[in-house]
Amino acid sequence: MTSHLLSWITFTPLIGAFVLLCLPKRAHDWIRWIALATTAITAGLVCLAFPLFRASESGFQLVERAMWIPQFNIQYLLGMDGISFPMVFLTALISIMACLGSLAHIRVKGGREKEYYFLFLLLETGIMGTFLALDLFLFYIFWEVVLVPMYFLIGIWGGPRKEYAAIKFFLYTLAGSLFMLLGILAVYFGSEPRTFDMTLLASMKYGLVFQKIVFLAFFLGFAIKVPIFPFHTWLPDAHVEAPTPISVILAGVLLKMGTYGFLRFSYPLFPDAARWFQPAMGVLAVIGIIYGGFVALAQTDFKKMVAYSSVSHMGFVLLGLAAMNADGFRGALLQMFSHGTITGGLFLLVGVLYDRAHTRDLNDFGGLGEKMPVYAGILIFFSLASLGLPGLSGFVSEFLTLLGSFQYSKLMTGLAAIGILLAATYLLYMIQRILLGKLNPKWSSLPDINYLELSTLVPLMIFILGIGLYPKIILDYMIPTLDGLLKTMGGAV
Amino acid sequence: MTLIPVEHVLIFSLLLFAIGLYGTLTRRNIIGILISIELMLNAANINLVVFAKTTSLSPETGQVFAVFVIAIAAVTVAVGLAIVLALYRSRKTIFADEVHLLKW
Amino acid sequence: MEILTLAAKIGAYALMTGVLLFALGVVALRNLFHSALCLAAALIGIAGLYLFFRADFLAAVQILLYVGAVMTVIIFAIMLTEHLSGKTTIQHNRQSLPAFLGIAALVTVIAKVILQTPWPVTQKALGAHTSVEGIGTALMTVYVFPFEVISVVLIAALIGAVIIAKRENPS
Amino acid sequence: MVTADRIFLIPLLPFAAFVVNILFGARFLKHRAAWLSILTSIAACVIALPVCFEVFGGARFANDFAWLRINDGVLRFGYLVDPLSASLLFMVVIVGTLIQIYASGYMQGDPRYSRFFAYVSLFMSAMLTLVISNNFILFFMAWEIMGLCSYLLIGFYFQKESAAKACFKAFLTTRLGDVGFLIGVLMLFLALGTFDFSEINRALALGDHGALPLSFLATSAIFIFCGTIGKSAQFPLHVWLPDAMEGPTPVSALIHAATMVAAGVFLVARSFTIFMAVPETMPVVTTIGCITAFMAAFIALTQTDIKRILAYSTISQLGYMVTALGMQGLGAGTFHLITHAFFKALLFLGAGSVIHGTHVQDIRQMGGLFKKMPHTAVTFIIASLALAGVPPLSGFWSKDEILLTAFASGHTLVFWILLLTAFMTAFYMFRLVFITFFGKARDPHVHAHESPAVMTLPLWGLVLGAVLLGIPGSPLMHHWFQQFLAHAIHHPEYHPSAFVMTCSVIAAVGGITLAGIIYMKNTHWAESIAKRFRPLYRLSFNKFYLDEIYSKFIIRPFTALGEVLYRFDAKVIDGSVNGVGAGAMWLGAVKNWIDKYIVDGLVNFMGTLTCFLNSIVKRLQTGFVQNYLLIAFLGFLAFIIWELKLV
Repeated sequence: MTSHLLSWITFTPLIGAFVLLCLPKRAHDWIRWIALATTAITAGLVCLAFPLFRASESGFQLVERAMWIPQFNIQYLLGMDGISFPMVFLTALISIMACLGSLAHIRVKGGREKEYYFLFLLLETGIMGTFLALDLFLFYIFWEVVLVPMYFLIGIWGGPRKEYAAIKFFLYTLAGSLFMLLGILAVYFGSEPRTFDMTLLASMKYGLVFQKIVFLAFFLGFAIKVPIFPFHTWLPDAHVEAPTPISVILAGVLLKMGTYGFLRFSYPLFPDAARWFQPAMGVLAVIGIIYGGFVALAQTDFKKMVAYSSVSHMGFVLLGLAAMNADGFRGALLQMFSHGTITGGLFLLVGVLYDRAHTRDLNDFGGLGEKMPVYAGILIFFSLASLGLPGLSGFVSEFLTLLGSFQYSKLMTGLAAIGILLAATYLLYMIQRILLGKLNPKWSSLPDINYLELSTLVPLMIFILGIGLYPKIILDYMIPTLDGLLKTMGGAV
Repeated sequence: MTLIPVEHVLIFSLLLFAIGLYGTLTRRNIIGILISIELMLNAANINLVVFAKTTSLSPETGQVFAVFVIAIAAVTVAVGLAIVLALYRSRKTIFADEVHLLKW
Repeated sequence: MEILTLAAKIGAYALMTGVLLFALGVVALRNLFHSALCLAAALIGIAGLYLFFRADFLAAVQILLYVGAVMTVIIFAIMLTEHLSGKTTIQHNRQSLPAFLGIAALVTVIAKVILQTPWPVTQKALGAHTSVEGIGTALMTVYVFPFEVISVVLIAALIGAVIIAKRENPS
Repeated sequence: MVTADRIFLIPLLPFAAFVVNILFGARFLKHRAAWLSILTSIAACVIALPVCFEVFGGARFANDFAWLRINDGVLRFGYLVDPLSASLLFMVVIVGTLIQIYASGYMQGDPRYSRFFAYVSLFMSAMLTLVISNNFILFFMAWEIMGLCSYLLIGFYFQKESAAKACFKAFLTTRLGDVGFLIGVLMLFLALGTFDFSEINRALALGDHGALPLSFLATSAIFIFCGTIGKSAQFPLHVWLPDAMEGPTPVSALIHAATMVAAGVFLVARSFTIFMAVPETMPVVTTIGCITAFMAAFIALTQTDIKRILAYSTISQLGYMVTALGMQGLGAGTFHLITHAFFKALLFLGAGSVIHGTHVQDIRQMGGLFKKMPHTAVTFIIASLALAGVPPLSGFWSKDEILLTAFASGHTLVFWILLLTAFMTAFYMFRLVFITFFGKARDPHVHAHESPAVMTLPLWGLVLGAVLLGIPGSPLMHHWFQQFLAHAIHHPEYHPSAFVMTCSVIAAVGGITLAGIIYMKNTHWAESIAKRFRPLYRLSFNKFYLDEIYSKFIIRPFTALGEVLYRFDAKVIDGSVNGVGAGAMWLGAVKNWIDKYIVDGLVNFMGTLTCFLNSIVKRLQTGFVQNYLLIAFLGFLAFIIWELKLV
């Protein structure tokens, strides 16, 4: 099992999905438990990677290589390094939490659990594959595999405007990935000998013009996924309409695929173009941070507010990437992880409230801190983590990002700091409207958070707190790889 | 030991087949059709046995295939009759020309 | 010897003629029950022919399987649907004539082919003995795969027949 | 190392109390929660006080561990107990413990009793961490967590709309300063390549300003000072502190008088070498401090809420300290910080006792409480005297040091402003004292009673500090405290001046006397003065209209921008996306027409043709099995005949 660990990690959810297909539709309990067990087993497999993964090395490890389509030199090539390991771990973690969240939520939504969990597990396979594939062609396939279950998960189990949101999400991302496909083909035909192998492609040199064009093509694909400022409008719709666990996956993991793409492909393949586009990326990042913050401030819909806060926070990731120095990269990767856990938790909390009150209108609440003290505590915890309170993981990543970007551009960092302030504003404003003040008598009978919901949140809290108090544990896994990447880009570590 | 010419046997089996085919094509009763099919199968069996002896193959080959055909014949009858019964139960008829739901 | 041979020859031709007559009976008789009986007779005749060809095992199988099992089933089915096989109803459809013409053409053509073909075999070969052991060996070695497939088909047909013929639940 | 490592326990013990209380407090501990917090706090005292005395004797403790890799270096977290942090540590553990004991009585019967002590323990933990932290990042982390505790405790009675608004305002306002602080720290890192206090001090002492120009360092210092402006409620970000009085009174005493707000001053003291390295930043600090000190004292003159008066007094005194630091008076500023913590905490606790006894906060409803609440009244008056600067109480010595610094360093204007402020301080404090404790009871519904011993004993404990703590910094001990601090960082020292002392005493006694005359003898004078100086009165009463100005010119445009951008997002950006969609739909419609009439026409024709042919061929489909069989047979026959070339 350990010799093909990455394949097992990638395809265990798929096996689970097919096991689900063989079950009768009515066996709800079996379906739920098998889905949960599958995500748990996948997470267990990811944990198996810890002793095998040598954190101090920068190259790809646990590589699996097999020829797939020899005519085009397409390989089945999986590998893990300090960039993908945290992401894979995050995926496993968030998947379990989302699956646990689904246990209560999808039952409420009424049925079709078999299809739901099947698509859910398929989605997990797609994401895992995206994070582990080192062959561009394989990467593209996994990238698209993610799209399809997501479309159905939003379109079938979503809110009132689910069809619109699902189609918008699908078309947006598909448009982006088409550009990416063009880029991939360009790289393929530009390589000698022709290959999709990322490890070989990274060592090739391309002309600057070629680099710029292909970088732009990749950029569109990734930027839509992140999402970066002008391409972000699918996000609020998709997040708001998607069922809670799917919003969690969307915000927690899916967005990271975009920024992961930058780190994995755009930067090592086109270092010169990356440097050329550096100011543009920085500007877009800062716009995203401030713009997302302001728009989040104007929201009255809880979920939409969290969605826009994602735009703002992912802006920090981009800012760290744009800084192109050691601290920036570390901050960006750590921010990817911590945003995954924090925003995932926030969406779960939105779901908890929505399941009880059936509304998400912030102005409709008030004084819930009295009725739901545990919920209030957890909501405050996640909000504080999101606004970057020191001692929680969001601070460390934002601090490192700012430290990195400050070495690149003082102005941009200063503007991004406004984003921190905005985050505090909209999050506290949200807390004030939901938890504080007089209790709206309409909600006087809301029950507090239950143990199932608590079980989805507590592990996330442990990670947020753990990383916030002692970030070295996770950063030690990331740093060698990121430094290696920086070296290949020709920068000083 | 026997000394009848192969041609004669073949002509015999041809006639048997023809009779079976006529029955298959003309009998209205589905059981009748099935019976006629049995005739045709037997004609084929005779040919298998005879041909096996006239070629360089080992003579067992023909008989083995004949056994297979018999087995398939049993299958045909079993399933066919089951269909007949089901048909009879649902439509109260076993005449092939009265069952024409798929007509234009 | 000569006489014996002649007798055997005559017997063989008589058997063939008989089989053909019974076969005609199968096709032509109005009463389905009678035609089933005719079929049984024809099958027994064919079994006799197998003996004549020195295919003893096949003859035995013919008798056991066809006459014993298949015929029983057919007669059961006939009895279950008896009132439809009465004498009053027309037992042949309207395409007798084209069928007859086509078949006649077929017979002509094939017979011509048969008679024109130079059969390479000595007449002796027809009488060559085949052992049951040989058949068994062939079934279990060379033809073991078709043999197994046949058994699977048989099982499937058995289950299928049961399910098709089963009375629907009144649910 | 053994002595060193127990220092880690100082902040960790209260943190443990926080964890236990927040997880199990409500369900298992209930009223015992207070004991847990108090015990850990006392334990921290027991560990910290010997350490402090060792430091007072000349020792110095430091220890650290790697926390994070930044750039190519390592950020190490740990503690640094030097003279500056030892003095703060001394103050925090004592004041903190006394206030917690008081709070266990004050909060009696509150449904969220354990939650309260959990928060307080977390605060203690953060404050202790901040005091002994050895670098700016750990400092900032503790700083922010204190901000969080402040937020949670201000909003402790969150059912009250005003409390909910106040905690929001407090957090955001301080956060504004914190962002500046963070930027300043980042700039500092860029200039000097380290966050560590000792390393920064060492580098700057050697005159090493890093690779970047000095102005960069100066900007960084100003940004760091933003943190002070936010946290220590300096002008123009002081508006949150009066609102913060919505929290329970012990919280106001602990966080918003003695410790957290003083942390801002501590920040300036901590980064004093930076300010010394770029002296051109000093006037900024002095100006801000001076404006704050005067303005807050002026506002305090007319307030009627007992806690708000004290809050403005706190702001004013913090301004004092900042002014002192701005004039390079590290010793003076820190000295006042320590003494102020004791008597201001005492004042707040006294006010809390009054509120506890009367259940009102408006001083106009009080009166004649001296007889009903003797312990409270006596301690409160002692503290007021200390604040007013009456010798030989601690406030006199520390305030005198600041005035001396201003006078001797040549900041004459500052000196007079501070003196005026001192006069106003004495006046408004005794206005409060006279109205509250003397005269007749004004409101018949108020039935005052003395607070229980668990509340009055800490008051007396603090009185000790308020009376005695002035000695170590006074000329009586030859400014031992200032010289002790000066060990660490060089700063100018001045000889005591009789003129300054006289002025100070006159201002204090004058203020008290005037208050006595107006509020004891001729109460109607207050009215007529207010009428005479109407604009000034209203300016003071309405707090210089700053809240209104902020609301109109900052908050509203801010939220409006949010709205506008949201509409922009929905209409323009999303609109353009939908526009592309609509365009595609229109193209689709055009194509649809072509399809319908041209392509479809062809297709329909084909269809008709097929139907016609079909009507002929379909006759074959008889639905009659044997028919098909016959046809198949005939076809086969034809095939054979053709194949055998018989035709």
